Formats: sequence, C-alpha cells, structure tokens
Amino acid sequence: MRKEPLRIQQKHQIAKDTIEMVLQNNRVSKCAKPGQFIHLSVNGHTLRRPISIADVNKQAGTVTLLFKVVGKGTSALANLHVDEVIDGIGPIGNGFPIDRMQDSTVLLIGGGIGVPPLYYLGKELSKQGCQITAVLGFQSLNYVFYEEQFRQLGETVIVTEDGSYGLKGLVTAALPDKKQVDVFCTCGPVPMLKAVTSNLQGVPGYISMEERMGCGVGACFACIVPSNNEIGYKKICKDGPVFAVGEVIL
Amino acid sequence: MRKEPLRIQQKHQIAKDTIEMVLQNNRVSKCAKPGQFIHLSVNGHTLRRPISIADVNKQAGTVTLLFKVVGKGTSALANLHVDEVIDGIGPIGNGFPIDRMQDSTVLLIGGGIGVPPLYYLGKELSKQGCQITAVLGFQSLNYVFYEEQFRQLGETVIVTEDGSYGLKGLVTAALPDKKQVDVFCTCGPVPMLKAVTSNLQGVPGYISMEERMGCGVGACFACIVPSNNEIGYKKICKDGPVFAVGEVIL
Amino acid sequence: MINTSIELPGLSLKNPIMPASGCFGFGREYSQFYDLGKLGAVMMKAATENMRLGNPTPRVTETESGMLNAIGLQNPGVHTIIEEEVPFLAQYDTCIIANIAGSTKEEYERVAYAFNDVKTVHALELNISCPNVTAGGVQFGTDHNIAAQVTMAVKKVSNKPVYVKLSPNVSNIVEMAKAVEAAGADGLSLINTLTGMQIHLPSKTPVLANKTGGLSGPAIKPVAIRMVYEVYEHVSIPIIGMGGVSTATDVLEFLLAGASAVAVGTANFQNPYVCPEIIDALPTVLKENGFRSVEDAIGKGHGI
Amino acid sequence: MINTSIELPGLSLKNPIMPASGCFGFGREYSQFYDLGKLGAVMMKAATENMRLGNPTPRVTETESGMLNAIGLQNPGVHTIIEEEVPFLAQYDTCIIANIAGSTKEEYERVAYAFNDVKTVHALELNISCPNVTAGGVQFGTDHNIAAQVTMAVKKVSNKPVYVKLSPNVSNIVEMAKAVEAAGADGLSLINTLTGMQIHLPSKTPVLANKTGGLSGPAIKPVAIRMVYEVYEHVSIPIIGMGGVSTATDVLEFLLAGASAVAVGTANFQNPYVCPEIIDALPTVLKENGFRSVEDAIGKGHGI
Ligand SMILES: Cc1cc2nc3c(=O)[nH]c(=O)nc-3n(C[C@H](O)[C@H](O)[C@H](O)COP(=O)(O)OP(=O)(O)OC[C@H]3O[C@@H](n4cnc5c(N)ncnc54)[C@H](O)[C@@H]3O)c2cc1C
Ligand SMILES: Cc1cc2nc3c(=O)[nH]c(=O)nc-3n(C[C@H](O)[C@H](O)[C@H](O)COP(=O)(O)OP(=O)(O)OC[C@H]3O[C@@H](n4cnc5c(N)ncnc54)[C@H](O)[C@@H]3O)c2cc1C
Ligand SMILES: Cc1cc2nc3c(=O)[nH]c(=O)nc-3n(C[C@H](O)[C@H](O)[C@H](O)COP(=O)(O)O)c2cc1C
Ligand SMILES: Cc1cc2nc3c(=O)[nH]c(=O)nc-3n(C[C@H](O)[C@H](O)[C@H](O)COP(=O)(O)O)c2cc1C
Ligand code: FES
Ligand code: FES
Repeated sequence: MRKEPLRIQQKHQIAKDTIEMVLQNNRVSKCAKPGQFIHLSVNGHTLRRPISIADVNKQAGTVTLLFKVVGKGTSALANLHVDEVIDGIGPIGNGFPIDRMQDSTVLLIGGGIGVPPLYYLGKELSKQGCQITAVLGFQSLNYVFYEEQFRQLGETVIVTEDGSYGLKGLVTAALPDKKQVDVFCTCGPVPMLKAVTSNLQGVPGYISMEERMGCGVGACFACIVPSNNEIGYKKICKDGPVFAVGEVIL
Repeated sequence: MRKEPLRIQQKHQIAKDTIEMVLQNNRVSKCAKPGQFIHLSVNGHTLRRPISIADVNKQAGTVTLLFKVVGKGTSALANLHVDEVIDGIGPIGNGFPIDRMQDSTVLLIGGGIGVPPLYYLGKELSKQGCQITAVLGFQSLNYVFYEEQFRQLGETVIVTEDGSYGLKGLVTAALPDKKQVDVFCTCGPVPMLKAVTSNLQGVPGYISMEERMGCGVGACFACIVPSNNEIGYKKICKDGPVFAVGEVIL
Repeated sequence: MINTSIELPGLSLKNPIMPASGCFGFGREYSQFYDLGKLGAVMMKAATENMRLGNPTPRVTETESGMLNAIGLQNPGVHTIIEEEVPFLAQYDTCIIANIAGSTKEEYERVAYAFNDVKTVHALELNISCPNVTAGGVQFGTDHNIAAQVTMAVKKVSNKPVYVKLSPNVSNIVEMAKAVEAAGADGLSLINTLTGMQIHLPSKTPVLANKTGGLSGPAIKPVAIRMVYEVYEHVSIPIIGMGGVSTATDVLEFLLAGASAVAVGTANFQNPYVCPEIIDALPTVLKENGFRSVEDAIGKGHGI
Repeated sequence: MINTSIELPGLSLKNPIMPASGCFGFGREYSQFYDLGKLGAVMMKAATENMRLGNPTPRVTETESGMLNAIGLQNPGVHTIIEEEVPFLAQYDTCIIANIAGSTKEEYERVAYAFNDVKTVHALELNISCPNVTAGGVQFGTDHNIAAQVTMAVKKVSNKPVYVKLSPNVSNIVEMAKAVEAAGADGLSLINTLTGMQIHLPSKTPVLANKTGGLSGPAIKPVAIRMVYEVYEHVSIPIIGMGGVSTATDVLEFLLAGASAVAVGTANFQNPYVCPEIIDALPTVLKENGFRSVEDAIGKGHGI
C-alpha cells in the first residue's frame, strides 16, 4: 500500500450533488479491484475520506470516482480543478471475490452512493461471462446517475424513494425472484443491506459496508463491525469493505 | 471601518522573500493615509495579518503592499494569484501627521519590513514640498528593495548589516547631522526605534510600531504599548501604529 | 416565523447571540461595523476594582484553529467602566452583561456591588476562571469550595442575576457547576479558555510574555460542547455556551448540547461581522433542522 | 552530524520519534508503508487482561484541526498480544513500549506482570488516562492518590521501566505528575486526549456512539506543550511528549518544552509516512536552530 498522487483528469457533475472524477495514476489503476476504495486526503482536514473505485481504465491509467457532496470534505473535493493532484492511499481493502462468480447470474443492488462500486464490479463480471441484473435506488430523479452505463451491462431497474423516476419505493420492492439469482452483491446504507439480505435469504451474497474511518488501513479500530468469528469483529477498512453475507452482524 | 474585498491586480517578488502586491479597492485607496495598515484575512488562519500601506494610486483605485514572507500567513498570502481576492479590514489606525510636516526637511529611517510605510509617506510629503532624506537598512543586498523609488523622493542611503551593499552596519551609523533634520519618521524593529530616537534626541519625530495583534481594531487589548499618559498605555492598532516620540515608552 | 428570543434571569434576549467577554472590548470598536442593537446582548471586558495594565506583550499568538491570549484582565477599572463605557453601550437596544474579576473575594464583592446602581447593566458574569492572572483567577476557578464561596459572597452584595463563568481546566466540570448552582448562581457561562502554551523556535522561549495563555477558537469547541452537555444534565440553571463558535450551525450545536444562549469570542477577530451574520442565519438553520424557536432546540441533543 | 539518539530508562532510542499508542495498532499495517526499524520506538495499542470489543460505532469524527475517538480500548487481550503481535514487531530494529490498561488495580498488575518475561518489550506505558472506558480509566487518571497507587502496584510486579501516561483532563497536572513520580514512575507520557463531544445536527445526537470521545490532533498541541513545560519544571524523570505533533518543528517545540522523546498519534492517519518523514527532517531542524543533538534541545525553552 502506498500514498499515491492522483491527478484530476476530468471532473463532471453527473447528478444533483454528485461528482464524477477521473483520476490519473498508473499504479492504482493497474491493481484496483472492484469493491476497493481510496482514502483521500482533503486539504485542511484531519481525516481522509474513503471513496470507492467506480471504474478503472487500465490502458489510460485512470480510475473513476463517483461521490456525493454531503459535507465539508466532499465539497472541498468537488471544488478541486482539473490538473490538481489529490493525495490518496489505496487501493484499500478486500473487494468482491469476482473469481468465485464466474459465469453466474449476478444481481447488483445499490443504494445512493452505494451504487458506484457496483459499476466497476458489473463491468468486470460481464467480462467474466456473468449475466448482470442491477437494481439501483435513489432519492429522486435528480440524483439518478449511471443508468445508461448499467443498462449496457444488463437489465437495470431504477427505483426512487419519491417515485419521481422508475419504480417508487425502496430497492427491496424491485428485487427479482430469488430463483433467478445465483449470487448478489450490494452496497448502500445499513438498513438497506439488512432488508436486502433478509429478502434474499438463502442466496449467496456479498455486501459492501461503510463506517466512519480513522486510519483507513486497519490500525486504529475505528471501523469495526461485529462478527461471529472467534475475535468478535471485523475491520471494514482492512477485512472489508466487502463481506460475505453472514460474515458480519448487521 | 469595513471589511473590504481587495482584488490582486499585480504580484511581484521584488527582493529575497519580499512580495509587492497591488490590490484593487476604490474605497481603501481613496481614504488610505501614510502609516495606516490593512488587517488581512488568510484562509485557514484564525488571526488576521497586519500589513502597512506602502503606496496608493487613487486614480487606479489601488493600494500597494510590500511584505516579507516570514511565516505561514505571509507565505499563504504570497501564494495567492492575480485576480484572487483578499479580505482586508482597513485602512486602520492613525498614520503620520503629514499636515504638521509641511515644507520641512524630513528624515525617513526604515529597517527591513519597516521600510514599506515610509514610501507612501515620502511620496505624500514630497507633494507637500518637504525635502526628503531616507536611510534604509536591510540584512543584505538580496533583501534591498525600492531603492530607486526612494531615490526619486530624495537623497537615499542604503545600509546593510553585512555590508554586501551600501554602507555596512545599522541605520544609526548612517544618520545625518541632527541639525539638518526638522522632523524624522521611522519604522522598524523596536531596538532600531530605540537607537534612532536616542540618536536623534531633541528632533521631533514619529515612530511606527509593530506588535502581535488580535482584533486589529482596538477591542482586545493585545497590542498594548506602555505610555506615560494617565491610563498608562496606548493601543498600537487604534491609537497608533504611529506615535510621536515620547508618546509611548519603548 | 422562527422565534429567536429567549428569557433568562435578568436577560430578555431578542436572540441568543452575544459577543464573549474580552473579545469585544466595550463595544465601541465594533459599533463602527454594525448597529450593536442587533445583538442579543454584549458581554463586556472584565472589570476589576482598579485599573489594571495586564501582562507584558506579546499577548496573543495563533495556534491551529485557535489562538492563545494572555491579556491579563487589562481594564480601566469598574468605576471608569460604569462612567464611560456602560453609557455608550446603553445607547443600543441590547442587554449588557458585566464580566467581573478580582484577586480576592473582597474585590469581587466590591466590583459586583459597584454595578448595583447601574440600571443599564442587566446581569453579572462572574469570571472565576481567567487563566492569565496569578492572584485569584485560577485557584477560584478550579476549587469548587472557593468557587462556591465567591459566588455566595457576590450574590449577597449584588442585586443582579449572576452567571458564573467556569474554567474548563478542571477534572470535574459537573462538580464545579453544581457547587456554584448550590451557592446561588442564576446561570452558568461555559467555557473560558483552556490553558496552553506555544514556544517560539527562533527565540526558544514561550511566545507569550506571560508564558501560558488561554486557548480559544474552533479548536476547543469539542471540549466546550462536552462540558455544556455534561453540565446540562446536572443543573437546572441556564447555561450560556461558548468556545469556538463561528457559524449558526455551531450555535445550534451548543443549543442541542443544552446552552440557552451562545457567546462568540475569537471569531470576531477573523470576521468583525460574525455576530450579525450568525443572527441572520440562525432562523434558517433552526428551521432546516426542524425547530420553530431557539427555546425549542435547547437540550434537544440529549434525546427524549 | 546531528545526534538524534537518546537514552531513557529501558529505551535506547536511535531517534526520539515513536507512533503513539492506539494510532498505529501493533505496527503491521504501517509496515506496509515503510521499514518500522526506522522508528525510535513503537507504542503499541493498549493491552487489557482479556480481549475487549470496545465501544459501538461510530467511534471517530473529525473536528477543527483535530478528531475525537472513542475506540474503547479494543484489543485482543494481553496474551494474544504477547503471542502474536510482539513477535511481529520484534523483527524490527526498534524499541517496543507496551501500553497497558485495566478496569481495576489488579487488572493493571496482571497485565503488567504478563510482560515480565517478554524480553522484546522494553518498557510499559501505564495508561491511566483513557477517557473512553467507564470503569477505571478516568477515575485513575484524575485522582492523584489513585494514580499513585496504581503506579506503585505496577512497579511492584513489573520488571520493566514504567512510563505513566497522564490525562490532560485535570485541574493540576503538576500534582498528578509529582504523585506518580513519588510512586516510582520511571517516566511520564504527556498527554492523552482531552474529553470532547460533537453533536450531529441531522440526527440531533452526539456523533460518537459513546457520546464523548478523546480530542487529539494539532488542536490540542498548545495544551500539551503547556503541560510538558509545567511538569518538566517539577519532576526529574523524563517525559515523552505528545499531542498534535505532525512536523519536525513540532517535535522541537516539545523538546524545548522539556520532552525527551515525542510520540506522533493522529498525524499517522493523515500521512502514514509522517514518522519517517519527521525522522528525516529532524536533524536539519535541530541544526537550523543551533542544536547538535536531541539531548541538547531538551528543556531549552525554559531559559538558563
Ligand atoms: C469504504 C467506503 C466507500 C465509500 N465510497 C463512497 C463513494 O464511492 N461515493 C460516495 O459518495 N461516498 C462514499 N463513501 C462515503 C463517503 O466516505 C462520505 O460521504 C464522506 O466521507 C463524507 O465526507 P464529508 O466531509 O463530505 O462529510 P462530513 O459529514 O463533513 O464528514 C465528517 C466525517 O465523517 C466521515 N463520514 C461521514 N459520512 C460518512 C460515511 N457515509 N462513510 C464513512 N465516513 C463518513 C467523514 O469521512 C469525515 O471524517 C464511502 C465510505 C466508505 C467507508
Ligand atoms: C501595524 C503593522 C504593520 C506591518 N506592516 C508590515 C509590512 O508592511 N510588511 C511586512 O512584511 N510586515 C509588516 N508587518 C509585520 C507582519 O504583520 C508580520 O510579518 C506577519 O503578521 C507575520 O505573519 P506570518 O503568519 O507570516 O508569521 P508567523 O510568525 O507564522 O505568525 C504568527 C502570528 O504572529 C503574528 N506576527 C508575527 N510577526 C509579527 C510582527 N512582526 N508584527 C505583528 N504580528 C506578527 C502574526 O500576525 C500571526 O498572528 C506589520 C505589522 C504591524 C503590526
Ligand atoms: C483576547 C481574549 C480576551 C478574553 N478576555 C476575557 C475576559 O476578560 N473575561 C472573560 O471572562 N473571558 C475572557 N476571554 C474568554 C472568552 O470570553 C471566551 O470564554 C473564550 O475565548 C472561548 O470562546 P471563543 O472560542 O469563542 O473565543 C477572552 C478571550 C480572548 C480570546
Ligand atoms: C484513535 C485513537 C486511539 C487511541 N488509543 C489509545 C490507547 O489505546 N492508549 C493510549 O494510551 N492512548 C491512546 N490514544 C491517545 C494517543 O496515544 C495520544 O496520546 C493522543 O492522541 C494525542 O496525540 P496526537 O494528538 O498526536 O494524536 C489514542 C488516540 C487516538 C486518536
Ligand atoms: S479505519 Fe482504522 S481500523 Fe479501519
Ligand atoms: S489588536 Fe486588539 S486592541 Fe489592538
């Protein structure tokens, strides 16, 4: 693991409060796996901000991040300009075990800023011959992003809380029949993860988790999630952020 | 007094660690008097930085500041770009009483970053028919600035501590005979002010002082200098920074 | 319409915002920037019995997200303050809180007593916590028995509500608060500065001539919020919160923690308009967070 | 050549820089970034007798120039640490300091005793100051009699030098320091975190699940410098200084205040290379300020 300079190559607003940033760094792009994140330094801030890798272009040596402006750190990041350099640690963590999903039918379920890691995951799974279905939940139409990109991977259902676009409600309302799913991968707020895993009980699945982080590398015990293992916990930054269903207690 | 936006119109390095900044603000340029200062906000810093007004162009609506990069605040200021806007309070304080110096022979004595306010002072005194002599002290040749500008106002002697340019030593070594001076104006570190006033004892004079400041407007009692007046002190930011010799105890 | 007014002992505040003692002098300077009538109240610079010249300079220095000061209670003395400063402030439609300090219990009593006939002063803030004076200050502020005695003594001679300003440099802030409440305090001011120091590398000595100084500014806000929160659960008198406030959201954080009003200190130096700006922004911040009034938000960070 | 080595009880440090306890785990993660042999020492995460799971999350939040944490002493227990973590660290050419904590005096004794046979651990850091555990922690750290008793008890059972880590949340840090010195402490660690709180406006509750947490980072440096400076004048045992260090000039400031070595905590999170970077920069900073060695600078902020 290293601290890497990530040069901003492109920056676009792709939805309300949502920024897409393409960052240039050969090493990170070469080794990034779906589900991993980068821990970004923000000028004037004590703690780094963890942001998932949403896409990778190994040829161009770039990684794409998608993030929502929710507070001081993300708004400072959003205000950076093309050609400025962000200091990031990464790629960090254990991603989705894509090798174990070859040729299967995979359901991706993302909520809000949980959607980004699923895109890179979906692309890699497609390459491996998986059949992809995506259910993506957003607050409302303004917040919807990457719909087209997901459609290119497979059937994609958009759900909005207020019904302003796609289906109205939560992602759980739009889940396909269990029997049509070999494995599911989900990322989003904990209540969504809970609802999804209980809905899809019996189906093998992987969840990607979030927690406030200190070090981001496993040293500070900030990002603990209870587990049934012998030590009683897992570290989201180091052991996760992706866990197999049942590996951690939600 | 107001908080004013000062747009950087020009920025030049004019000597080692020394920056000249021309700032656009009509109101400040209209009312600035020699000896006054501006209390500049620096992003990410709790306290403002006081910097003297070194020149004014009322037609162009600009004021010029000259400052030395000595710490975090001045280096942050030095890193600002043309067209960025600095938030400044000012002009602040009581300047040199130029009305009382009409048609006299005025000696200006400046040390290092005490030189800047003397330039605007000299220009205004010149306009009033004063005859100017300037003795300017710097650490060494690299630090010398505004020599030409001062020469245009009158006889100018440069002194450097290491003798790398002009006379070697301290400004006190280069002071003219008392008898040739009607009034003197000086700005620089306290030991220099002490030496100068004792050398020129008997000659009416004005000194401009520095102290670490909080509010910069007279409210916090940070920038006190002892005085023989009935209350025992003066505030440098509000009552000064310019005082008549004898008004404060050095 | 969001109601920002709040009633505290002796203080009918049109809004809960007031400049903190020592960061606003006696108001004259900031009256050049805006109408002081906009403020809920003004907390005046500390008054002692006689004029004090304070500490040698340098008296202030900057720290990360904060500053240190060691002014040393410089002030013209209570009688000059009453004659020259209070009448100036009294022109404005705002409440006046007199911050009083001393080196002995008797000095506190005499300073408090001097304000009895000054109708335009609405309340006293008993500064038992100034870290920058050698006699008095610290001892009063860190021993709960002495703090209670001074409070009781001042309450006895004064006809004004007394807000006791506590020092954060204590092992147990709740014990201090309960002691002064029991001694008759009408309210609390929380917090004064944390004692700190900065060493100047070039000269290899403390930057401040007084060596130590009081740390203020955003750096200390978490300590202030914690103390207000803890004290709120153990006293029934109102709390004026302070420490690092520079925005209306900071104010709301203090209200949620349990403050009934909020003082703004160091932030005035960075932005002389900070108080009126906060006052203008507060109704929106309250509304966005689901409150109809200041009253409504007080203590709401404690759950139900 | 600038000599950065320093001899302290039990510790032959090649340089005075060490990661602070709790901010570096047991070193494994940071060993991915650089050779831990570069460090003067490593202060391990607190060890308790049995495994502890710590507090619920969220456990950290950011503040202005600082952060709050309420990890709650999560650790695998002293025996696992000795079996699995110490051997890993012992591969590196650096000193190991074991931070020990407990809920009772007896637990402290047992944890300290467990390290007696671990030759690769050079010293103990007695954590009587963790603000984030309800039993033990705070009380031990804010009452000088109890602090002295725990120190004495640990000294009795342990064969290692004991550095007592003091809490800044006290009225009188000098009294605490003198009490543990008299009780036999071989050195002091100053400071642990200041107790603070942040309230989350959207949810109107404290951000940390534990409500309060420990404030660390540059925000607290002035408090740390003040405490090191004050304590240095009253004790003769060495001080390991910490609190907000992120540069080599910060290290020099602590040395001038009286620290003999310096720990770096929060800054590791911002910059995982901060310790080796400081180690590389320190000789130049010492030289520029006229010192030939670390030893030379210790206490030089106190005049002659
Ligand atoms: C592994 C991981 C991957 C993530 N990937 C993405 C992504 O791809 N896109 C995206 O928009 N967001 C993502 N997040 C959430 C993102 O980290 C937060 O939205 C962001 O840190 C908020 O910072 P802020 O300064 O704007 O907010 P503030 O609320 O001002 O932040 C205050 C503090 O809380 C922390 N914090 C606040 N919310 C979160 C959160 N949800 N998760 C973790 N820390 C938080 C911040 O890092 C900071 O330390 C991810 C989080 C994790 C843990
Ligand atoms: C009335 C007045 C006019 C001034 N005019 C000029 C000028 O025209 N050109 C110029 O180069 N400098 C001038 N100075 C000095 C200038 O203010 C300082 O050099 C500057 O504040 C240093 O800031 P820093 O952050 O770079 O240094 P740091 O040392 O990092 O500053 C730390 C703190 O100390 C304060 N401080 C440090 N040195 C001084 C000082 N000499 N005077 C006041 N505060 C100080 C800073 O403002 C800051 O609050 C003037 C000072 C005063 C009081
Ligand atoms: C320069 C300065 C002077 C102060 N003088 C006093 C004082 O005279 N009396 C007092 O009770 N508090 C005094 N204080 C403390 C403030 O009133 C306030 O309690 C503290 O600064 C915390 O608030 P802040 O972080 O908003 O500044 C002073 C603070 C500063 C910065
Ligand atoms: C996340 C975190 C965990 C900590 N855990 C411990 C601990 O287990 N034992 C201890 O003595 N101190 C602990 N501390 C305190 C630090 O060792 C240090 O004393 C304090 O953070 C001040 O230094 P800093 O400002 O450089 O972080 C912890 C601090 C942080 C930020
Ligand atoms: S953030 Fe430090 S252990 Fe995960
Ligand atoms: S700086 Fe506040 S009174 Fe001068």
